[in-house]
Amino acid sequence: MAEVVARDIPDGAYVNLGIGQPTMVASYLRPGSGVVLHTENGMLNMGPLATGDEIDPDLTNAGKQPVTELPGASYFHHADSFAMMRGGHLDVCIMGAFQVSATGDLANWSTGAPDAIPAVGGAMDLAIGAKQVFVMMTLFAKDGKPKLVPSCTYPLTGRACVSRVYTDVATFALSPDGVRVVETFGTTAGELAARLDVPLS
Amino acid sequence: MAEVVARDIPDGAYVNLGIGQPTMVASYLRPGSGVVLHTENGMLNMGPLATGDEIDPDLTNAGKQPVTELPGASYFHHADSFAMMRGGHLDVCIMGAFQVSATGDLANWSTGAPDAIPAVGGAMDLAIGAKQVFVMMTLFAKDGKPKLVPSCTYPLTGRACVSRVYTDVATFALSPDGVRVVETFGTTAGELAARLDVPLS
Amino acid sequence: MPAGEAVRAVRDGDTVLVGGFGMAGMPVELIDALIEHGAGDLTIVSNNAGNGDTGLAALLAAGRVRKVVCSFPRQSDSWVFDGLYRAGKIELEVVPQGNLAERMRAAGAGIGAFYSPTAVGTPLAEGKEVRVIDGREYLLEYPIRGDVALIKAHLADRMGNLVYRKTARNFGPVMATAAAVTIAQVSRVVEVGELDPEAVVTPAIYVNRVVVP
Amino acid sequence: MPAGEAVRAVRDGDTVLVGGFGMAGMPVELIDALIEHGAGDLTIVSNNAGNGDTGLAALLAAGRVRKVVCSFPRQSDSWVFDGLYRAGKIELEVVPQGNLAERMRAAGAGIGAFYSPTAVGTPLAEGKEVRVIDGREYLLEYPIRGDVALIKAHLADRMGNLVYRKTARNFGPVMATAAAVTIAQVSRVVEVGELDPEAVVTPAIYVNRVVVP
Repeated sequence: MAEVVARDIPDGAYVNLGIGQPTMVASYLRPGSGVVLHTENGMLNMGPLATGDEIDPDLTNAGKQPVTELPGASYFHHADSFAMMRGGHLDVCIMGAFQVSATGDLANWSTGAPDAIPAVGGAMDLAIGAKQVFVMMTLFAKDGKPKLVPSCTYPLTGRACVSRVYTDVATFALSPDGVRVVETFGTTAGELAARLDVPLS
Repeated sequence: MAEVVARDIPDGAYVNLGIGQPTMVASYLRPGSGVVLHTENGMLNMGPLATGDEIDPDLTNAGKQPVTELPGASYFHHADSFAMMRGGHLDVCIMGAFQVSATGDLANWSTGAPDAIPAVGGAMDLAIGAKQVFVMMTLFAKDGKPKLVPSCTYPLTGRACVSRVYTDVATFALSPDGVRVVETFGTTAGELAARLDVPLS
Repeated sequence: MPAGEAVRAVRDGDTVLVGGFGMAGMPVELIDALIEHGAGDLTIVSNNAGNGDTGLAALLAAGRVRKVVCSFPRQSDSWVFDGLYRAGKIELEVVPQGNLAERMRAAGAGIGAFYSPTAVGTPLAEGKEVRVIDGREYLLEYPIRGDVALIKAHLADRMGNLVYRKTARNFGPVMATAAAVTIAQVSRVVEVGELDPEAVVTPAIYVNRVVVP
Repeated sequence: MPAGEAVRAVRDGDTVLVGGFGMAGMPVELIDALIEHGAGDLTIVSNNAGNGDTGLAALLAAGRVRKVVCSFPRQSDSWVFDGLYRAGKIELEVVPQGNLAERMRAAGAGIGAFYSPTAVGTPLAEGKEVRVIDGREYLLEYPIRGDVALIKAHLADRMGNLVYRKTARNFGPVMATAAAVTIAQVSRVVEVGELDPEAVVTPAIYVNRVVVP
């Protein structure tokens, strides 16, 4: 999935990779693509995860893992970092999700369980800020229910913000015209249409 | 007048000196006072006017005169500079004025003449931002009219913002309790009271 | 200045801004001194709500904190906060990280309030004023001011100018502008003139006390 | 990139943000190229409205500017602007300098509008929404966005990261964030890795074209 996402990132794009699965996209970026990674905690041109002697407690990604710095990097404080995100300057951000609606609503910060401790981090800022929001998720939850839905039942992170959904069985493009199947993996658009409540084109 | 003003600036204060007469206050600051000068165009710890080889077109004050840099200086962009001013971080700013009202209203940006081209610069930001606003002016205009007035007739720069007025004949302290004569030069409080429409204490 | 003397600025009931994103930029020695100092009934504004049993978590465990304002309290090792929260012993205000940073910036910059694009249409929009500007919805957000900010920087000069190291910069420069008193913990103090004026991140005007642990 | 090629981004009717405070930070060669380029009906946002007969003043004299948004048009040598204004040939919006900077910052930061403490009770408050917050009056101010920003920096690296020199920094970093296309005139371009990442003022994400005159 990470490889499929990486293929869709334009050369030279400024990209924010969310915590978890999206961080794996970095490994599939073509060398020389000129893609620049942003991390919300105040850095552009972040490098790969740090190992051994490279580990520096003052240099981490949004998931608080030690990372490295590439030549041409820059550091800035949190208000500047989120101004960059919220001002629409990032080309792409990639996040996980619990649910995505056919109209691009994103739910990825809370399951809405009554006893859960709420925690949002930068997800809502990323959702509304990047020019394009890509989601990576399995298409079906463990109980078999689809995660691409007519309308999210989980609490929203952002409204009408997702443009692409990358899943284990297919990639979808979302737009005001509806949901389009871009590519399938080991299944067909017909089979997907039968299992989803969302009209596909 | 500049000497009197300089005496009232506390050691270690962060101070903005307006264009014109206020810039002369710098010459009267006690060496070792630790007073740090701010200039709105993005610098703290500005030094004296530059002369000869010191002149650098990239280093000017708010009046666009070449200045120098003292050790411990810092540079920042315009939004950060005005955030510093408007956020109430400067201890004192010193400005000229056309009129000051008994309640501390300041008029110093426009005579209100119908054919004048309006121009405000940073005056309105300074007026509302500094912890204390000191005004330096002659007490009477060329036509003999007082410039410390019950209510400004010129367009306002800021409301209820001036705390001290330094003039050629007296220094006044303004507060919600009224106008107090702090010191006179070659005149008496009684003589001033006779010439001003403002109750003095 | 010794850390213990510096944190005496904190009084019961204060709002304290605490820098750091995870451990990067976390002023651990200042927090330890604050625990020692004993001020209580505090509101803590920080990105997280403490990890493990030290730093912020120890301050929480000592019962000194009435309320936490943060973006992400829940972490794998946030058991101290989790326990207090589930026991109803601590208040929580969850703020999207960008609003957290921008609301503190607004406090430092004299902005009365601002319309933010974040959280529109989500549960965190509840109770907030909505305004449509140029066809897009925004939420009205108010400044977050601190009585005291505790931050960590890399170097200070003797005037209080600060530079940071890498992503440990994070909330420090914003918090320094948003508090009445800013206390910076640094690795080392250098002479005035040793820091490059073009590279100073927090000008000395924002720094009241410097501590070298 | 040659200046002439870079400024082709400017189209008739555009809003162009022009850096500089007086001559410090003024991108004179880019303005000359813009005059040569010929785009007209422009709105120029800059602190001043041109000095003498060169730079912005020459652009105004060439009849390319419909409106000027600035804090201080009137100067001892602003005769070109003065003449056009008195002849009714140019519009003027006077904006307090802090609002000018903050409105462009808001544009770059995705803020929909903000409540500003400046100009309350003055003639420049006319027509603006007033709001009392915590007992203090504020005015609602909207973002100023540019189609193109023309700025001057000191050095760029090949990615477009910028550093400035002294008070020539002024409006450059803010304007770079507020325009769809930012063109920076610099003294010299260095290799990637030569600028200190801690001292970069404008990250490359904000810079679209770099010109060495």
